Amino acid sequence: MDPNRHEVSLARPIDGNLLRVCNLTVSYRLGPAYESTALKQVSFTVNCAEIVGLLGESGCGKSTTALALMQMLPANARISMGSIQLDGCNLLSMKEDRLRRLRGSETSIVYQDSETLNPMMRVGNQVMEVLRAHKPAKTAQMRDEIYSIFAALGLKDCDRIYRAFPHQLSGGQRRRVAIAQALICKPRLVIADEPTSSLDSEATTGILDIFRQLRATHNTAILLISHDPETLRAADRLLVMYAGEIVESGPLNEVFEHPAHPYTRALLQCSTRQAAPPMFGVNRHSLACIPGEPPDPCEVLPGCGFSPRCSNRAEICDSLRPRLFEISGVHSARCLQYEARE
Amino acid sequence: MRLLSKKSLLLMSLVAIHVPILFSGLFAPYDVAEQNRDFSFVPPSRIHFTDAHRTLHLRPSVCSLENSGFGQYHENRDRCFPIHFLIMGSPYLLFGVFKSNLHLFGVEAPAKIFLMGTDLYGRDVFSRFLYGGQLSLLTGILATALSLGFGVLFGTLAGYYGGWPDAVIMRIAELFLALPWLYLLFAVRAFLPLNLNAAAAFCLLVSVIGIVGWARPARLVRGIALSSRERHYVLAARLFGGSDSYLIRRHVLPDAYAVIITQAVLLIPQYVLAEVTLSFLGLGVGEPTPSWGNMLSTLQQYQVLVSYWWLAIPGAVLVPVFCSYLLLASELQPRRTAIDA
Amino acid sequence: MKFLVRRFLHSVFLLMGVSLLSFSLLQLTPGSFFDEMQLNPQISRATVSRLRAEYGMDRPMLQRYVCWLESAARGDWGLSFAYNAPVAPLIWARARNTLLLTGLALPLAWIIALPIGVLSAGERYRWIDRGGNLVASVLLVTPELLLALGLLWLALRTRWFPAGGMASVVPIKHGAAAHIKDLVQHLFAPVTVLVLGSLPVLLRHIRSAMVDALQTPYIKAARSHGIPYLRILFRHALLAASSPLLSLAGLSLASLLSVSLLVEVIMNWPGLGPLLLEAILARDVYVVVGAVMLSGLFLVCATAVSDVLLFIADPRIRTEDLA
Amino acid sequence: MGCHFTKGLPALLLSSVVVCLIPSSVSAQSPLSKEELLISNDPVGHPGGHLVVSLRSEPKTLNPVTSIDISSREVIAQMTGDLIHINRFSENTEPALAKSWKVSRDGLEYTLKLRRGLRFSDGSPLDADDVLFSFHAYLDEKVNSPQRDLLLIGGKPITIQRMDADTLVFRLAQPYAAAERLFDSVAILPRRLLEQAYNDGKLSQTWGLDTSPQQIAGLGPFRLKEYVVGQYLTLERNPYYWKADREGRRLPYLDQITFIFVPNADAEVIRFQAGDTDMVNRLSAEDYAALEKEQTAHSFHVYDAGPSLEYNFLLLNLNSSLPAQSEIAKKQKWFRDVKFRQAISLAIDRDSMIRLIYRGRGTPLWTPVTPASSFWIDNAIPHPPRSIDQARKLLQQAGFSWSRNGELTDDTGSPVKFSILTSASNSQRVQMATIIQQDLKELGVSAQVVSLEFRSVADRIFRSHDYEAAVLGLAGGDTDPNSQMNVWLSTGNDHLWDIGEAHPATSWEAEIDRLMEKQLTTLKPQARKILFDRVQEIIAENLPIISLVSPNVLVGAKDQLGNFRPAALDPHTLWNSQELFFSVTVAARQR
Repeated sequence: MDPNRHEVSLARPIDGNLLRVCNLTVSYRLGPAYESTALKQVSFTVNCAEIVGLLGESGCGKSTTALALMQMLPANARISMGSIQLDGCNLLSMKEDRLRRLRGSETSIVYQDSETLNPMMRVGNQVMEVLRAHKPAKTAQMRDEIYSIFAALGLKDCDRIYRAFPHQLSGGQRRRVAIAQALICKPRLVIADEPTSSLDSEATTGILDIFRQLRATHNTAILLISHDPETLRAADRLLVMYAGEIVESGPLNEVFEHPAHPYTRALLQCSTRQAAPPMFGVNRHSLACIPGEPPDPCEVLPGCGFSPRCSNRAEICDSLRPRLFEISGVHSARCLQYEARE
Repeated sequence: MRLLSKKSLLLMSLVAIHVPILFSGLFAPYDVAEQNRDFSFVPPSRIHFTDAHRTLHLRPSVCSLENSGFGQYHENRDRCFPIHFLIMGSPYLLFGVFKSNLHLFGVEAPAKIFLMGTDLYGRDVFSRFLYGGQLSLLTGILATALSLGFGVLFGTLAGYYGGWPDAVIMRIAELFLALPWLYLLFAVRAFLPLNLNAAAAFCLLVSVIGIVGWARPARLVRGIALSSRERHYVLAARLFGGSDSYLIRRHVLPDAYAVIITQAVLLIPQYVLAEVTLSFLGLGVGEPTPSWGNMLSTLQQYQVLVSYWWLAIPGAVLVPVFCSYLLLASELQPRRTAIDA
Repeated sequence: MKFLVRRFLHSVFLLMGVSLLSFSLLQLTPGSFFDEMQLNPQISRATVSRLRAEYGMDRPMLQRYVCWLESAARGDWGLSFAYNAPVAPLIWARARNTLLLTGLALPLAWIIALPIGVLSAGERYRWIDRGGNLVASVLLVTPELLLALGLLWLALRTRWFPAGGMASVVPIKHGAAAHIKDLVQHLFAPVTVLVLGSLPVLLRHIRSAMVDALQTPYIKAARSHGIPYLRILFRHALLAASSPLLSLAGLSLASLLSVSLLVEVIMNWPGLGPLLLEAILARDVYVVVGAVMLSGLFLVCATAVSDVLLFIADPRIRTEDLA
Repeated sequence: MGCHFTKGLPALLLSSVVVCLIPSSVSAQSPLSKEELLISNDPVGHPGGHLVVSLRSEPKTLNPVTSIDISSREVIAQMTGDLIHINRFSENTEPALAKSWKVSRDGLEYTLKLRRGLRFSDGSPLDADDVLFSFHAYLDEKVNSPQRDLLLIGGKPITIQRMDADTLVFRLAQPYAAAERLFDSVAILPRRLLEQAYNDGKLSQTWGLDTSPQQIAGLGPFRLKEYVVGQYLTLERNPYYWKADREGRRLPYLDQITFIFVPNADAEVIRFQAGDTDMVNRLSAEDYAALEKEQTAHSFHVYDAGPSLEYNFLLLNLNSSLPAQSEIAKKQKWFRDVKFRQAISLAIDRDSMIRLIYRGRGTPLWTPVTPASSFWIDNAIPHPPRSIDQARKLLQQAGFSWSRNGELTDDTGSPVKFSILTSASNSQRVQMATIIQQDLKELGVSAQVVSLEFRSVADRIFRSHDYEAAVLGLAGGDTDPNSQMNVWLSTGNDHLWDIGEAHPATSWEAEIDRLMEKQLTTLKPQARKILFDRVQEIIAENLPIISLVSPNVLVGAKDQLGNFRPAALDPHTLWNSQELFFSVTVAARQR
């Protein structure tokens, strides 16, 4: 990969860009002289009051993106290239203390993991801890604030929940408390990493509604990360990620209706097939609807990463790496089939 | 890259210590029991590269000692004896099997070389240190293996099955923790037949310490087994029909791995030191067989510690040896690297 | 309530076991208190056997045990052969001193070990971790005996603190303050040895418990919520690591008690240690059994306290039991 | 079944009653007759001062009737007086509470005259009834006093008759040489304080450590002041003590003695070096050497008081009670051969033991009698020097031979191997065993040192006889051979090499029995010495125990301590505590 070859940035300078990620490259050291590249020159932007969806199957680098944005990558990860700018400030050159003050107050994260609450502390206190770290006030005042956010998140019986320990709550309640932690300081950017995984559909819709509301009331920008296209219906714009690269980006409707990249197409097909009720007689077992497996992140292949699995693969695909090609002003895809068109 | 070199550095230093201990017959210049009663408490020999006329020689030499009153010696610089390498000396058995009389270094007859000085009887401390290491390390490892073996066995049984096995095992463990093992040792030592080979008697004794010591690791392992039993993946594996032995082998024990390693690392030096304590009470391995324990126990006589500093050299050597053990073990501990999805 | 009853029954079982085991171990150990008299050329065999009979040592062990159990239940722990006096006051007078020593050393060791252990878990592989690890390793392989003798040597050379004992012999100025100062000076050396002796094990366990706690998803989540670093370490992670540490606290008292036996002998501290050692060597059966029972009792109390703390600290256990 | 655990309680109640009685009874005393003080000839000192001494273990009791352990006896010795005393320095008897005594011509009757007007440390007077009471207590079978056996002569107790207020007659069942030495250390008890307890059968439980000072009274130079559990015990000057110096000042000079309990030898030396204690008893040779270097810098001095009564020896198991097929019995075949024992004795390097273990401060021995018994030792006993050649010759004569690799084998061809048992707590004896083991290697004998804790050793030697050889030490309390009767008589308790034999197993043992019995009833010292010399000859020849070495008495004391004269007999340092004093400057500073 030629590091000097800067790709055409999708993120055209628009005033009011809240987050701008440029050529972000992250690799993990797995052993001596053994590295795997998780993100390859990823670039995108998130504007104020925008919900951006990030779609991709597991292992494609979604969570790494989320962690990189929070500057919470594990110790063996290394950002070898690129920049992350929040409001024009580069997060990568920021001191740890300033980053800490940023986390939770300016940007916050909701994890996919269901065990993000300390089992030894009361739930209310854990939310209060976040508030105390960023906006300390009188305890009673903070408690009122927490009660109101609980109410806003649809948690009934706030008093009981406030005093409860995590193991006394249901999965949905726990998730809501985790979201309350993320939202309590009214951050400008919320990164939601699979916020609805392992929840039933009712809870899922509830939580997605909350995100929409949040955007409407507080102008909060949200980066919604999921492997499930259905979850991302709440988004305005969609980024599709495959093997550490953004392979397609564009407004939600356009991408859903006219997917440009063969991977997106396959992914959406799986999803619709899955969503289809069994009475259509379609085999619901076809979980592995995209044949093959994603490439080994430790190997550097000369061609397109998706080519081995691609249904309309050309010979050139194995030897040439595609760039992001603009399809329309806001829609672009990383596939060689558009090269001819250009 | 740095990690690798550090680990190999530690390994190299441990090898450097263990090779002479394993091949102590070759490395030790003298027999461990050989007494030189005219050379009691001789300080470490000075090694000279010059002779009395200040002429430089490539071959190092030691000078003969002359006794001037108790514990006072002076070197006779006119009588220097070169150090020979790979010299024939007193016979010994390598690994207890191969007969040999080859020594790595030594000096000719009237002179003696004492790298770490001599003890009360004029025995070479360096030779005793090497031979003593065989016994001490063996007993330390043996006792650790025993107590950990029992501890892990009973701990997992108690933690995994819960219920009455748990109750019974843990009550007995508490009993063992509460009891001072001192007089158990008195009882056992006093009952052993006197004609038992000294090293064998001591190994037996250490086995007793090891067996008595099972309670602490058992408690720790039980705690882990208890929580690991509740983990989702273990429950899932059980639902899939995993047998108990499979679950314990594949899930519970790997969970306890870190604790077991930590315990082993803590226990080995502790049991070697248990030998020191026993020797302090005079219940260690009998004279003239050397062990680090009975060599260090002379240090515990205050005046010896103050007057004959060289007897502390083996003790001082032990500290870095054990430290490198501990450091190596903490390097070996599984470092959970989070690789996200 | 059921919990308490069960605990109590455990303790009774434990103490019974301890006493029976110490009785039978002493029975197994050859020699008896009256053997030393035999070495005295002026005492005849008949006198010795009369004495044995007077103390009931000629009866079978089980009979003596039952008899002892009976009177122990009434609070009479038997008679010391050597002191010719009831065991209970004999032991209690010394146990107080041991408790003073360990009662001071235990919290002190924890106060020192906790921040270092927590910080070295937080700053893994940094200087504080490496430094702590090195110090712990060195202390771990240094026998308490050598530590004690080293301190005595220091006391002798510098005269900064007394070389053993519990109080000055030559009368000091009257007044509580002077006496307390004297006591503190004498406490310095033995407490230091005990603290240094128990530090490495505490450090290692605290560190490994904290490392485990710091790797849990909820601590990561707390960090990403921007909660200050030290607050995460000392509140969130420490709370999460509290259950293994509380069990360790109970265990650490047990090991401290056994180490203090040795330290008391070397440092000349008038506690249970010298008494027990002397009694074991002299086969003064009831003193041994009494002292072992008492240390068993301390242990029972310590584990009970740590269990109760565990019960209070861990909401998962607490709420389950209440529900 | 009878349980014996409640013994202590009634005794406590009883003694508190006695307390209430004291003040009235003291004030009711009639004026006493004139005191007959003993005038000491030693240099005059200065009054005052506080002496601090260390004790290796805590005293167990303050009761002179039941005490056995050394620490208790050392403390009690300061608090009590005896009728006739052995001067620890001259080793001769001297008048104490008895100002004189007469022996009847047949040696069966001792008439003692008490000093008049003496008082116990609580101020109450001493008379013949107290002496009578004391001896009854010691001799009472129910009290189980360890002193009782001492007072049995020919198996029968001494009888005592009170002639008048200060004359007593002691009658012996048979003649007993130097019977006046028996009175040493038999403490005279105050009848008034103890009679009630004695009548109740509680005498052995009285005067424990928890007794208050008012309830204890004695005739020693000091009396109890304070006992702090596990830490120290303080005695104060007895104002009624019955000795005075040449200037007529009543002794003792010191105001107080404090015994601090220091449980090990290292700590004892450290406390002495640190200046915490004024005196140190029983120094090891290493400690002596180390302190010797420091004595100019610090204000203390170390003393070598010459040979002690302790004798260390190698014991070979000659017990006749062992079953013939046992492993040990096979080895006894070698041990029973006198040539084998002589060869071993010849092979042992006693000089090295003295040099290495005692730093030259000891004496090699060929019989158990040490030079400390200057009168009794037989100087004609040969001292054969170490000779491996000689030893080999003897072994050859006894039918032993050497295998090709140098191992000694007996006539059946089995190699000569045995273990040497020692007590682990005595490092010097372990060292002796280690040296012997190496010495025997030169004879081709492979010996192995096994160190066990003391009671286990005692159990094997005295009860189970399950040992092959052992290094042991014994220390007589007195130079007189009578104190060693139990060792030499074949029926004795401490007839170590063959305990509990009904008849002497060998002719030479029979001869020792005869000689020892005879010297016991012989009254003339010179005649006794001739008999005892013969005993030493037999022992040196037959070597039932192979004597090794005897250490010197090594002690230390502060420079300012006056009249400090360490003695070979126990207690080495405090035997003349009443005359010890601090030079003026120190005494003044301590006040």
